[in-house]
Amino acid sequence: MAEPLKQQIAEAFVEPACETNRAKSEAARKKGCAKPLMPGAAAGGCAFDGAMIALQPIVDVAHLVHAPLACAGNGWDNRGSASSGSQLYRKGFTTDLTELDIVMGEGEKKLYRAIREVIEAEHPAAVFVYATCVPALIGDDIAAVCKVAAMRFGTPVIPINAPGYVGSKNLGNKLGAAALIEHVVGTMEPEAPGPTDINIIGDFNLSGELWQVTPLLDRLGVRVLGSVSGDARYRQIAMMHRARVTMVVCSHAFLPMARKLEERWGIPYFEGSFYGISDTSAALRRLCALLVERGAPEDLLARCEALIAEEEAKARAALAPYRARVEGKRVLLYTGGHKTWSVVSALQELGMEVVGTSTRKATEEDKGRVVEIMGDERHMFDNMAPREMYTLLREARADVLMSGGRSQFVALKARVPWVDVNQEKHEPYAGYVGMVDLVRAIDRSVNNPMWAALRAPAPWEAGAVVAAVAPLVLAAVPSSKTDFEDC
Amino acid sequence: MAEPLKQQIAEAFVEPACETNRAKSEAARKKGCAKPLMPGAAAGGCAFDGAMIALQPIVDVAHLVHAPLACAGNGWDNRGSASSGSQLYRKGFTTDLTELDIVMGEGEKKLYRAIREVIEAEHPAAVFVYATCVPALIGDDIAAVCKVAAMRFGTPVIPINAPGYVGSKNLGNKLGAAALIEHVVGTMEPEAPGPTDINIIGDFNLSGELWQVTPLLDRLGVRVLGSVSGDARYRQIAMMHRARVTMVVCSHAFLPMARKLEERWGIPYFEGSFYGISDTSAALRRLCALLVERGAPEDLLARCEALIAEEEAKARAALAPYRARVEGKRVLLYTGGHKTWSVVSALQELGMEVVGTSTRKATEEDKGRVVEIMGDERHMFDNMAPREMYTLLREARADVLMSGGRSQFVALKARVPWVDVNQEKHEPYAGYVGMVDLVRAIDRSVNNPMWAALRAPAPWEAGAVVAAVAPLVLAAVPSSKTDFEDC
Amino acid sequence: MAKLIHPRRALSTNPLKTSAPLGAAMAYLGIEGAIPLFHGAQGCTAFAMVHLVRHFREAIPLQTTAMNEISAILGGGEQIEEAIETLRKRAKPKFIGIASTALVETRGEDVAGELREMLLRRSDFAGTAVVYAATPDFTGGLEDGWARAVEAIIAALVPEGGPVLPGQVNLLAGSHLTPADVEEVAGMVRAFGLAPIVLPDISASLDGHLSEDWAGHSLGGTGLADIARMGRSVATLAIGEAMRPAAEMLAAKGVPAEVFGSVTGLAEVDRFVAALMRLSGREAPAVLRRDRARLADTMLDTHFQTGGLRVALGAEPDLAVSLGGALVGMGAEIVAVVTTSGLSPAAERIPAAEVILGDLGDLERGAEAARAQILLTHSHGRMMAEKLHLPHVRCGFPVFDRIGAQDVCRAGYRGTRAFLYEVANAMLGQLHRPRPEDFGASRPPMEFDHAPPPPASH
Amino acid sequence: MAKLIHPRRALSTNPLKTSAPLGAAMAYLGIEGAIPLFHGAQGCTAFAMVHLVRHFREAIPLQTTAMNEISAILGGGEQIEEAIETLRKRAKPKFIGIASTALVETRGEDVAGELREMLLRRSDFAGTAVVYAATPDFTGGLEDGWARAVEAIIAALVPEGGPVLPGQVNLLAGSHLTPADVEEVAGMVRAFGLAPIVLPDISASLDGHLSEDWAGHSLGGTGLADIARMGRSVATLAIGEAMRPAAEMLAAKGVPAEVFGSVTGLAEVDRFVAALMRLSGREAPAVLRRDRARLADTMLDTHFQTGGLRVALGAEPDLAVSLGGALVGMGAEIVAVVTTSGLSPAAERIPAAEVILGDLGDLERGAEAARAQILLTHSHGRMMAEKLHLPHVRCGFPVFDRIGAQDVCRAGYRGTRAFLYEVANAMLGQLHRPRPEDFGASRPPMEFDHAPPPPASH
Repeated sequence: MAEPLKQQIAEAFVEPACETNRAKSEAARKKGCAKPLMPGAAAGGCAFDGAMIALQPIVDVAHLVHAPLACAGNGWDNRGSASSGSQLYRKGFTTDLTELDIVMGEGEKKLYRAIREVIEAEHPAAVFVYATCVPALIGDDIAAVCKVAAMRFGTPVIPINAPGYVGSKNLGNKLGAAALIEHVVGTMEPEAPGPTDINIIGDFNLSGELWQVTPLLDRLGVRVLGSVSGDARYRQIAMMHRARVTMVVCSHAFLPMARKLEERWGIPYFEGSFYGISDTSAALRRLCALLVERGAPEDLLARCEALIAEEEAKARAALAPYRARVEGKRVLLYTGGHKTWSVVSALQELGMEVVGTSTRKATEEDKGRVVEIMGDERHMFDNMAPREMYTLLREARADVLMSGGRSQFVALKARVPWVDVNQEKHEPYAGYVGMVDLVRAIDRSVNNPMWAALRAPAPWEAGAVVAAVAPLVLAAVPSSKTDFEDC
Repeated sequence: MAEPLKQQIAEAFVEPACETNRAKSEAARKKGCAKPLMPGAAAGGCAFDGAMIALQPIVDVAHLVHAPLACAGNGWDNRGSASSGSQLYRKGFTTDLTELDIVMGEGEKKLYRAIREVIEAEHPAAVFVYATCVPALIGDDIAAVCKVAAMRFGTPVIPINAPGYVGSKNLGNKLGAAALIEHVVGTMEPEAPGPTDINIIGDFNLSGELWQVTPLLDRLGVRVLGSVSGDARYRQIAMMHRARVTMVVCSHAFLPMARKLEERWGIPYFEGSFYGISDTSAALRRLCALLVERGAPEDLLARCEALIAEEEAKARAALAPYRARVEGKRVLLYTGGHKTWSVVSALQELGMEVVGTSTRKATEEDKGRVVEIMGDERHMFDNMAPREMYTLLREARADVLMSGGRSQFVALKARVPWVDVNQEKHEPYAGYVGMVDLVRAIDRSVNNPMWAALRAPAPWEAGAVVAAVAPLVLAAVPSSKTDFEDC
Repeated sequence: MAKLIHPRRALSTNPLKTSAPLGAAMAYLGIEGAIPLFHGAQGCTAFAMVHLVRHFREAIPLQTTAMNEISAILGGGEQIEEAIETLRKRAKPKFIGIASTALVETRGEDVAGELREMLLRRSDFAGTAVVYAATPDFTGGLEDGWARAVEAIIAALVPEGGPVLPGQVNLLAGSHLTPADVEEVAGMVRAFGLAPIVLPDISASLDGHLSEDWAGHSLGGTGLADIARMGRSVATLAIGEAMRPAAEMLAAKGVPAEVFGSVTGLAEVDRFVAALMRLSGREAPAVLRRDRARLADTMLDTHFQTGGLRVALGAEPDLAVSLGGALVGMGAEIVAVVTTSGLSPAAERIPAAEVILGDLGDLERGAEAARAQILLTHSHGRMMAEKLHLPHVRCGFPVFDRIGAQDVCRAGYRGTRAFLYEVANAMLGQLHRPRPEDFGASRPPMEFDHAPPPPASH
Repeated sequence: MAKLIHPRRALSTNPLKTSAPLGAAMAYLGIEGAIPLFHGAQGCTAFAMVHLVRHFREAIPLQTTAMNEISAILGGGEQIEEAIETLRKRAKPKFIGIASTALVETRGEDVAGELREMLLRRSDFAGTAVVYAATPDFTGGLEDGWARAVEAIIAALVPEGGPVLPGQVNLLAGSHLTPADVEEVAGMVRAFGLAPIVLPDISASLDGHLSEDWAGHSLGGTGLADIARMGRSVATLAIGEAMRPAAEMLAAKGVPAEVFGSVTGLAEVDRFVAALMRLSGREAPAVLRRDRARLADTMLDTHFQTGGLRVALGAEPDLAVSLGGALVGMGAEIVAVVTTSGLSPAAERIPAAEVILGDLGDLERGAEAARAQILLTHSHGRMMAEKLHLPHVRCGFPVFDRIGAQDVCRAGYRGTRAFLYEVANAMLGQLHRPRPEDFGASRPPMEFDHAPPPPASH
């Protein structure tokens, strides 16, 4: 592994701003967050995957994967980040390294030519070049190629050095964000930076979730200047250093980036969430408070409160009709971070019972909050093996699983409703309106009559009963010569 | 049957302008054209069907069928007349007479209310009310209802009195056209009648055929004022009396209408066809000549010739590449009237051989023309029973059948290509460009490799041969221990 | 129980209904060597034939008694006799099924009586079975005509019962079943070792197959000898509420009957399978168990699309019950439904609050008002689908703007599975990418957009 | 013979190809009680798993040796051993199929040798069959990986032949066959009284079925005992050119083999049926004859849409030969075609003048230039279909934006019939009503238009 990459990785692991890390002892902290992977029992994406997830939603950039086919071929066009502008980010570009390229050591040359070709064909705002395992192994100097290409072709060419084998998806998120800080942020200036310009980091605008929130910001006069990476343009990354406040949305992995923005350009940041009514309100409050601290007009606070009052009332009114339909339903939550803690209180408010929550990826603070909301620790668990979860659900110890796609089929195969609250979901659940959509989705799922049909025994199984609406059996009446019309 | 209808029918049968009729003796002429139908061996639509076919393509009219369900329910939305404007004509309106309506004698009242409802809902240019068998049998006075409704609602309401049992589709065409003359033509005046305004009668703009021709007319400065009924508006029918010339396209049934236009308003007419290159040219020539006779500028003739020369050259150039592909193919033509005679010469010009043509619906003049084109009468036949045609085709005595939809499956089931040249076809074949489209369709059909596959015997049939590209059979080689990689 | 709504209007806009005689003709075509014969004016037949040809894409041997001005007044007994004579001469049918039309029924002739007398007189017609069903266009629709034809066949051709033939089962197939549906359901019966007599069996005649010769009558269908044995079956299984009267006629001959309102949907097919297990005394075969496990999986995969789906449905009662029921069972809501005929109790069993006995015009208004998301009806619905931007799953009769309607199977475990895929994929085919407008959000300032530079020179 | 075009460019835009290890994993999943294991970094497995899950909508038991910075340099023998140990403990698989990735093959380790030695040493692993295929991502695509896996299975698990087992036939199923295809083809073999051993049999594992329990390995698939008997079959029928090397391996063990480039299309299925007649010495059963007659009729009904149809096709070689061949046999023209791998002779047999070994970017350019009217490729093609306004028939892998890809059957008489309907209906779904503009015609003067009056008062 090249030296600079090693350094970057080490840096990513030593993360003072990471709340998990802060809670650790000095010694534990030095070991970093990486867990050793167990062959035959590992799950989850690699660092390259993480880098792609973080950056690929930047819409006007050509994302070029320097790799044999699998990395791009198996990995492109698989997420639902929405764009209001360029669709370039949805295209999959790769150098498709072949055996010949590798044997002949043609990797760097091919990359250089591919950069030229993609610039000529697409005129992108920039080219992001993703390093992967094989080029790293054969020692391609991607940074050097990018540098030469950028000079030669007059287009920014940014090396994203996160080959898969160096670590997890989470690490890849960090390495991707680090590349932005190193190569992009601060390279352009906005026309008219304003006192209410902000950065939003860690929202991917999945199915348009960002747009469930930006109308609220619009009404407050708050402008999203920089974004990583929902519906973001390259220029927005380049101008991030001029925002007044950074909000990190539901993502520990992006904290280092926010910290760098604070260190280098003095931009304060906070972590917040747009999932759930109270978290959305809290995020808006915090945002406005920080903006006022940084010079925005004082009345922003009052306007924010008015907006919150209005929107919360609207949302609660919209939620009311669903109470009777979801009340008493038992929810099993299985997802990382505070993404779903955010909705727990909202679900409880509607009379739903959260019977269990995973604490994977959760910080101590997260855990504390769960205890606070749920009363005790009994319902917290760390990882749950698929078979174990299947058994729990098959025994009907929960009415619905809310999780990411990975456990989808555990629930479905156990004949239990499943609501997607992760990155692959097809509905946006952010902000006040999103909360209503989420509850509507839960209602639609748990009250589908299909579940009862699926759980009923097959005709050949023990316990199969004659259906409630049995077909009428006409007794044979050979003696009664009913007078049927005889043509 | 009401007296006025009887009279109309009689009038329709006594048709001096009909060329078939002209050729008959006085006595034969008085018997009319109706053939007695044989129960169990009758085919074809009824008078109501014919009236609908003639008038339904008038686009901005509400076509209201006064009948039990079958007449409209089984008969609407089944033809491909195209509109450049209103889509109202594609809607099916009916009084849907029920047993109760009939028993209670509510037919007239229901019709009146239906007229009101359709006017209120659709604001049509006019309502055409079609009489059918049941109301005729129970004695509904449709004409009276229409009259009252028209006065009351301020919208023209035209009775089309052609109940199914009075006769054939052909008769219905005539009765429909007669209703236009009686109730519509002459009721409105064009803003600026011109010396090159014409009527086109009998083209239904199927799949846009009219539009294959109107660009030619546009280039000559000829305007289609009146049209029955392709892409026609009600106003165009009402203004027909101001045209200078009427062209009757491929339709004996519409001759009475043209004759009435001549008798009442002095508009000369001619029969012509836009199928085939030479017929298209002939029609344009005749049209321009008649217009000049009626006062159009003399130079129209020269411009017409120039246009014809240019378009014919273009068409022949476009046809040339198909010669090799269709040359020598034997065509069986099965359709009525001169619709297809028009294309015979064009097909022959491309080296195709017309091995037979039906003379159903053909006039003596038509027949004479066939003899002229084809050399003798040997290839003419009147009707051909499906089984007979099947046998002929199954024995491969023709390479392609060109006909209407009725014989489609005779050809297909005999594994012989079929080209639709009738009203249900999905491609327009009119004018010069249409001729190229037709030949392209023939090429596509006769040269489809599917036919050979279909005619080849099944694996279990006698004569089944091993396919040309047989799969490689590897001999079993138990002794030669080929050294396969063993991993 | 749905509330039946009879719209108070005189005008029908864009008919949903197809006429009863056409339904009878379709049922008759499910008999071997059959020619359906319309007793009416030539036009009725021509319209029906075009309709049938467009749907099945087959030559349809449908004939007419060709009533004219005179016979329409004086009665058409002679026309029938002449028609039978002609048909026998030309096409040698084994079976002629007569369906009356409005023209004849308006006069109220005793056609059935005349026919009986004529057949007695014309012993030379003995080689051809002739059946008559009263199917005036002004009463009911296709489904009713089909049912009347089946009843007429049973009345005329099934003698009183005799010794029971073990394993023989009558399968009365409703008009809402496609040829592929009939084949699937009959296949399920056979899978239990039972021998079904399917009446009518359009799976053998209207399935779309290329034969080696031309015939002027149906090729395939229920054999007359089989029909004659129906009184001796172990049981009658009737698919569709419209088949109930026919099932009752067979019950009167000694054959116990069960009516299945639907064989689409997991629970509905389970009920049918349970009956087959009872009748046969056998366990369900492995292939059926596998089919059920696959359907269950399909339900899991498709319920994301069907859950909460707002459906507009225009279909005859039995079809509406079958497809509507299957979708409601998957969490969909039938927000607008129009059916054709209130004669059948099935109309009230369509799973919706209100059912309109009306036309596509009613359905269009209802679908728009209720913000339906998908349309299920026959091909004539394509104009409203286009106008309301709804995906359109074609079902019922006629389907003329797609090919292979006769091969679409929505019955049994396998058919239900295909149907759920069809509906889910119709919805997936509509999905558009989210746009800021959808949320009332604005686009980022133009300033942020990248203006492509002129191509770099190198 | 098509001319193979290798585009001269460094950039691949919108990959058509799926990686070879994924293909191997898919093949391994067709073995009973199997867990595929990628020898590579964790990410390779995660990507492949997501891909497989999105297509099949099933939990996929795919595991990884989880190579890291250190093992990537030092070699991963230990990783494999540890992975097998863990998998055996946790999921009790009967079979572990290892596929290598680019990461491992770049170093060029002798994994096969190490594995052989390790398995000898670890006799406690004996209850689990372990197979290894070299499938570097940088060579070939899914089809090649699948083929290598099948070859590895045969090499490792099929002993030398013995006495022939009458009626037993090997059916080598190519990667281009869906589970439904495999079921259809195997059903045809069974219809002749033959007993096929299908390798691999994804119709029993990836068909989408709901089972009664959770398993960490494949449920269903080819049994290991069956595989062990493959050397004693009467014959091998290989579907797809990519299965030829595997067929040759079995031929070397004494089993004569036939390779069928395609089982889609009338002539192609006829050829397969003829082989079954020869092998079984039986006549074709009635149901198959009926299926053929139906297909013939479907050809008649659909040729109006397929004749002259300009097709853009993006698929792996065997799939391109199958679907492209069937369409060309129906009068269509493949005007733009891209395939993934030139390793198979099938690439040259795709019925087109030129075949590009490229990506969807190439296909998009080609389709636009050649004015294609329809697109056949996997789900990633949807963007180009949208851009070029082409109807898009989804085929191959992955299909993630429609449900039920595993249940789409395009093989055999029945599958071909469904495929032709699918293509014809895709075209019919596109038809727009003719407009005057289409012909360069003008609209009638406004003067003729009816201006609706205000509603009449009454």
